[in-house]
Amino acid sequence: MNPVPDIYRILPEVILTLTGVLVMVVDASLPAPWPRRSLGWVAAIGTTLALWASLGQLALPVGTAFSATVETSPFTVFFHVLICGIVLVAILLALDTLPAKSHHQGEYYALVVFGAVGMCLLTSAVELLLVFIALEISSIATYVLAGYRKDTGRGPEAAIKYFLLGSFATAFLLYGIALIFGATGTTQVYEIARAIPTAQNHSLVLAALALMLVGILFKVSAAPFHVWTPDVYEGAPSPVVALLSTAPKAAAFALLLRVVYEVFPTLRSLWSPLLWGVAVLSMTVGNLAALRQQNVKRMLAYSSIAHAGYLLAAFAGLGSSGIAAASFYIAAYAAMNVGIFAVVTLVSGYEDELPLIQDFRGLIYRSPLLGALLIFFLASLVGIPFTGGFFGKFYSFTAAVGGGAVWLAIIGLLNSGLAAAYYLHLAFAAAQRPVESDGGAPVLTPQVGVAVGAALLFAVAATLVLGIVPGEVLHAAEAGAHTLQAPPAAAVEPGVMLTSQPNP
Amino acid sequence: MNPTYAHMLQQEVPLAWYLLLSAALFCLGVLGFLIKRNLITVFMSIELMLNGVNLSFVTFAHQWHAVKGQIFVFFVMVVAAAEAAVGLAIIIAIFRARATLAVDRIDLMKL
Amino acid sequence: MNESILTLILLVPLAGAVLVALLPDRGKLPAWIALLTSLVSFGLTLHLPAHFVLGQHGFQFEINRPWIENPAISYHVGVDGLSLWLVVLVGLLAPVGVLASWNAIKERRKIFYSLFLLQQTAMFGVFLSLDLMVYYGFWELSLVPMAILIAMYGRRDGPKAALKFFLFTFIPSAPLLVAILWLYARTGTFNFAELQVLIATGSLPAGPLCWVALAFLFAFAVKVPVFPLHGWVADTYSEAPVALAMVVAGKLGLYSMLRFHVELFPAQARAVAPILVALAVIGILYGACLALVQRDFWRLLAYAALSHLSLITLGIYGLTFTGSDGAVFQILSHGVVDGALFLLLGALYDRYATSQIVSYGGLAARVPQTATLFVITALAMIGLPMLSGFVGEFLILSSTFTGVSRGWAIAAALGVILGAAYMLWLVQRLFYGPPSEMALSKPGVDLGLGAQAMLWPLAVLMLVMGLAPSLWIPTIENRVGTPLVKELTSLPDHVSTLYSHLEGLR
Amino acid sequence: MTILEFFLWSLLKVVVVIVVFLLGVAYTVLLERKLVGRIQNRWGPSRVGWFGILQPLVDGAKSFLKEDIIPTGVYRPLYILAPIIALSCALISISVVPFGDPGVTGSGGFHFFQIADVNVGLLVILGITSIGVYGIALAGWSSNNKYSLLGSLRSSAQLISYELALGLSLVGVVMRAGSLNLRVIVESQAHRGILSWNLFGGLQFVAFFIYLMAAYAETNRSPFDLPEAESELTAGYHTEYSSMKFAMFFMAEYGNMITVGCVATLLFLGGWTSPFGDLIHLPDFFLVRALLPICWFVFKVFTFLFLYVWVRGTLPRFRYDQLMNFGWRYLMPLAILNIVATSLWLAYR
Amino acid sequence: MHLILFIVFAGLCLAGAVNLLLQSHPISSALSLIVVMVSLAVLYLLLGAEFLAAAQVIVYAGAIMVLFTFVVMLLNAGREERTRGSYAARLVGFPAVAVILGIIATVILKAQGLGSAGLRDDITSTQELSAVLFTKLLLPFEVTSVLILIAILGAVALARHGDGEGTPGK
Repeated sequence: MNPVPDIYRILPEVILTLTGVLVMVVDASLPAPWPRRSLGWVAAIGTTLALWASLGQLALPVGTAFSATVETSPFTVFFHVLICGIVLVAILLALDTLPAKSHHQGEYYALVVFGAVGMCLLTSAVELLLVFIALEISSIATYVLAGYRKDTGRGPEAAIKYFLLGSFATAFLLYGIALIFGATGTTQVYEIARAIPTAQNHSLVLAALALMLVGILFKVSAAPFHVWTPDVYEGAPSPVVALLSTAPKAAAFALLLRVVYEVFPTLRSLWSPLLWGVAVLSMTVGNLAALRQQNVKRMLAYSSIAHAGYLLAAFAGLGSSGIAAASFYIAAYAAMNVGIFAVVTLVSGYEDELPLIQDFRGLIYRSPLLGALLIFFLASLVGIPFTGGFFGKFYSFTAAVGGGAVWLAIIGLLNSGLAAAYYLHLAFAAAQRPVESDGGAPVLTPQVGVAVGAALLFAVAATLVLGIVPGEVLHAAEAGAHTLQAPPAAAVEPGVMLTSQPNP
Repeated sequence: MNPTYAHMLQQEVPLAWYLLLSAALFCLGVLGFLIKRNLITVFMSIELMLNGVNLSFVTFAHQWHAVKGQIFVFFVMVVAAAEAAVGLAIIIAIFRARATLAVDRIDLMKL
Repeated sequence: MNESILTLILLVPLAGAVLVALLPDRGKLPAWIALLTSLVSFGLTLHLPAHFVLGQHGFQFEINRPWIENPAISYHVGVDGLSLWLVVLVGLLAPVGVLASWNAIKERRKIFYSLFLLQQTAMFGVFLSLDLMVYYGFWELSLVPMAILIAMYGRRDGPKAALKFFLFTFIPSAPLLVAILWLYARTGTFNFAELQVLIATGSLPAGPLCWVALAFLFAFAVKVPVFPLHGWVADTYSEAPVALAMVVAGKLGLYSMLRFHVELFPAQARAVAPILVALAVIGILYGACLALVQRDFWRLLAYAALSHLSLITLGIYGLTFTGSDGAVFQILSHGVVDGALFLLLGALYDRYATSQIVSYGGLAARVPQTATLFVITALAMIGLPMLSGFVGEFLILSSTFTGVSRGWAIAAALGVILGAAYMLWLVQRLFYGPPSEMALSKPGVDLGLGAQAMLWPLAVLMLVMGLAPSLWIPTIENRVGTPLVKELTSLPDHVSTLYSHLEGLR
Repeated sequence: MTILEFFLWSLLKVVVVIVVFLLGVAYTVLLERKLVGRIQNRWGPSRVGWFGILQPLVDGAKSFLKEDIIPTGVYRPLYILAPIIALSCALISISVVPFGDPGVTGSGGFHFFQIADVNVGLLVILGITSIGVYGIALAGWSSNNKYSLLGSLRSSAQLISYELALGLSLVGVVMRAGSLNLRVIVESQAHRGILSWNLFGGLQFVAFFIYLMAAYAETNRSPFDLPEAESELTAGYHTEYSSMKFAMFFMAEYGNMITVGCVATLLFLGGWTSPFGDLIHLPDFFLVRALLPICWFVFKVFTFLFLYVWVRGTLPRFRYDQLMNFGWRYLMPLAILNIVATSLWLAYR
Repeated sequence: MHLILFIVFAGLCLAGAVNLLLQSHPISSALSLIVVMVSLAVLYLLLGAEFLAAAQVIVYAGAIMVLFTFVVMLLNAGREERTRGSYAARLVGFPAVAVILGIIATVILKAQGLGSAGLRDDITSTQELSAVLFTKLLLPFEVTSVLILIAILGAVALARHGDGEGTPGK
């Protein structure tokens, strides 16, 4: 029997849910004209508690709960902490950047927190049913958030594109799950993994793998399943993009890791070249497209596609090195991407008043702090040493080289050289002396409030820590990788198995 | 059941047929997603895909005598309902902002 | 002290950078802090030659601490004769650079000095690190402050030049990283010394190793730059703030070639040496010719640098013992001379706000100090005996003549003569002849006290280096790679004669 | 019993039930007109036949013989389809209702008093009712008339909203019976007569109240008859309909009322069982065993219909926002509370 | 019997699905989809999934599709226009879909031991279903509440008018 009460294994999710409900209820019961901003602090505190609770889960023995539907292991804790961290930063960011007069703030925070529930669960679910529901929770939350600027026309447009393509992808994932269920008779991850080698219909398993990969790759916006990304990033409000370009992606990557390394480890020869191709395609397409963007958010959207490519390179790594590298990369990517979108939010404004690269001209003269931060995060995205981005790429490509994919590493690094071009285009635009005669257009000087300051501080600190002393985080990622590799033997009591042999 | 008319009920249908039907529905859904030009019908195509998948689940549940498959379908329905609520809300928001539902007119953001 | 001195050298400018970044941007405060920091770090670098043990093989002041467990990156730093004086040179140029920007940088001083000090750290890091990953880290890091500052303070189109500079040097470092990773995947270490032994003992497959060496070389060659890869130089030199340009010029790439190509992959280096020698000679001539026809003195300086750096490359890839001695010495000399030139031209540019040579003329009477110093520096650069440029050039040319090929040596010497031509012509056009309109219209303000305080010592240094190279040469020879290089070529007689002559100068 | 016999018997059942059901519909209309007349202190129909007893037949003949107008500009296929959907849904849902004691069976376990005994009978009724929405929605939309459209929009929204409360109100009953089978649900309240009815003994009066409210709304009946509020929308979704098509909507509405009454009877009022339960032992004649339950059932249903009419004659109409608020803010939470309370109670017992 | 029912309803299903694609009016498409869904419910019944069949009708046909038609009516969406984009999509779409279908069909036809379904198969009772649902799959069930909550919240947030807008629509 499991000595750990089941509830401990989902404690962070429970805390987040309660926070969300609290925010929602308070929001509904406050009279309309009252400001909702303080609800953001409630959400932030709740997220912090959840983060703390996930850290506390490290003390639990690795194992599953709720009839082997959810797992706690260093792997899940790693992603829980990551996601909670991202969400915390996103909330702090929103606190200062959401329009003050908005009556939607309460809903916003509730959605963010509820979305976090889904993302967290997604990383710890070991039952595909739960995976599916968690994925939907996080997706629906982000669909809505993406369309939060309703009055511009772009907001709903982003939302509908995200929504339709996201649901489309979900259908593929679901079909994959159906087929794997058909091949093995179960949807529990460990049971599937055990059943696959002896599965009667191997071709069903292959089809299932392909379909599930399509679904997940859509979610992580890897080429050729990336078409939604630029439009969504452009149309969604920047604070939301900070969230949705990182947290759901992190969760989806966790799912991808789980699927390929835990469900289909025996089919490595199949998915590895597939992901190789997707990785190369993603980075190349992402970078080439980003080169010609004038809109900062679109550019960063393509850059995030490219980063998905670099990240996928880690999947060429053998065994736990690949998992650890991928996990680490996600953390590094999240830190810098949240950071850069925080800066973009402040500079461009919630309504995207200054969306173009040329609008960023002379930023460092207008606001030295923001300019410097922008350049710092861009440097990290480029992969300059002593920033998180460097070690992310480093581990990813080390894993790839270790797994024998030298060409992948070379293509990847050349790509990151190419990527430097557009990142630096923006960075140097920001560093450039501003044009004196601006035609009298009022240039906003962004104010950095306490909450945003904290958010930026977190992002900078995380990026630097990951770049200078990545040891600890890498340790955590490796510990997670090891637990992901070895499925607990007694995940399910054999007596309770509800599946039986197929019809003769 | 009365044995006298039981023989008429003997004829069985191979499950593969159900699966083929499900695949066909799924693919028609994909096709619809690609060729339909109205946001609502595109969304309907997705629902069609989900329905195709559901049929697969039920069929496999029958094959394995595993209730899980059916429960999965149940959850898919719930999720589809939730998606429909949100999706249609988004569509209404789009319509308010742009006064059109034509996919090709939803093009504020293009290269 | 000896254990932690290298760490201190690395940390002081970094701490200065952080301090500048944190304190408010008020008046000259950042500049003062930067000056103080750079002086302190210069002082610290002087500790190295003072306590360097001659004749002791291997690295000194070495620290090797594990940093990251997997992959096994360790904080491994140390100096030998090769890097010792380069570190001092960087230390020396730092306060000079700060002073050079004292008045030139008028806005956003905080960012400027902070990045300047960061650049300082990165350069120290490159010269000191003996772990390939740490080295790579500093190597890449050294790009960033430079690029940003070019973008911020570029004279005309900063961002474009910065982008060019960055991409030219960043993209080649991609294969470099892959090569490093490949080495690590094969050997499990990033440690320079261990890798050197492993490669020398032939425990790695030769075929891929050849590619790895090429990847290393490619990255360095762009940074130096070697002839066909010099596209970024002219723009960078004409856009970069004076302080940055003088600090950076060429040193990193040349050092890396010596340390991480010739010393690490001797066999592979020997294989490609002929090509590089050829490219170097072409570079010398090409640079000199282009320098002759430039109208903008920054660009002239850039092509002159190309020519000189190619000469040093020639010295390195001659793969003779003397040649590499000369190369190292020439790096030092070029650092000082180029620095001084940048300062002087920067001063002119500050006064007259143009870099068109045509606009100048007849300034000697108006700014006598500047003219004098410029002439001294130009002569040092040309390689006039008794000045610093001579020793290195002579060592390189003679070793090439004897050890490599007479034809190449003669061609290279031709380049040196061309060098004299464009430098002297530049002096003539700037300072002599009839005064130009501009020279007449603007008040001739000569060098300030600060500038003099910088330049005279540099001039003296040029003289000392020319007169007593033996102060430096023994230390330079005391380098890790020496025995390996020695095996490649035995010293020809007359070179050793010259050598003893130089010894005698001591 | 051969398969052929089975089909024939089933067909017979279907025909009989439909005929009776339609007659029931017709006389419900009459009942309503008479009752409302009385409530408003007038006679109601009284000319055709004795006390107007033939009035429904005449009405039927009239609508059958009137000219069937299809206005220009309607979306024809749907315009024609809509009343068919509405009526067939109303008719189909009666098929799973057990209206007599199913203990009385023919050979081979053939049920006489229920067309189909489905395990999830309750869900079937709910499902078919929910399909019925299309009839109204499509009618309004295809008519190409603003009043119709508004009426049908209102109606659809109302139906969707109250379906939730309706479904939730039934959960308590289902929990008590432990089955979705209507027969089983009735049998679970058979033994102690009125005391074991869900309404009283089962302590489901709150659920019954919710069900009642939701049922009124579901059938678009007063006080929730906004979709056809004459004063605002002419006649709502069937403004453009005439003659037989109109009659079909009419029949569908009253059919739904009867179905709703049947469900209420089955779920809350003990179905065909006698209110005295086992207290009174009846003579064990076949006829008594077969017919008396049917009588009880019909009596209960008509009681329920009486309530309908009574409410219609008494209460004023809601405003639309009040309607929505009532459904979402009061009935829904109340239904959920009821579920919680019932489950607690069941767990406690 | 089973065979006949299967053929009839599978045919209806396919016809509905194809009609969904062919119809240019959203409401006709919606009705076709309803046909598909109801036929699917019958197929579920044939496969012994009684509860699901009912749920399919109630949830899909009765709730989701009502919502769809409701929105179509509300927005009065007209016929869709055929545009260049759609032809391009067809050009890519048809082959791609054919490939997917081909692959899946091959996989299914190659699969062994799939068995068959007849009228005499067991019907999964609601009890069995709920026994698993509330024990083994309790957590997913509970988590669904968050899903629904978020859907409600999202729909409300989206459907409400924006902050700046005092007047509905534009």
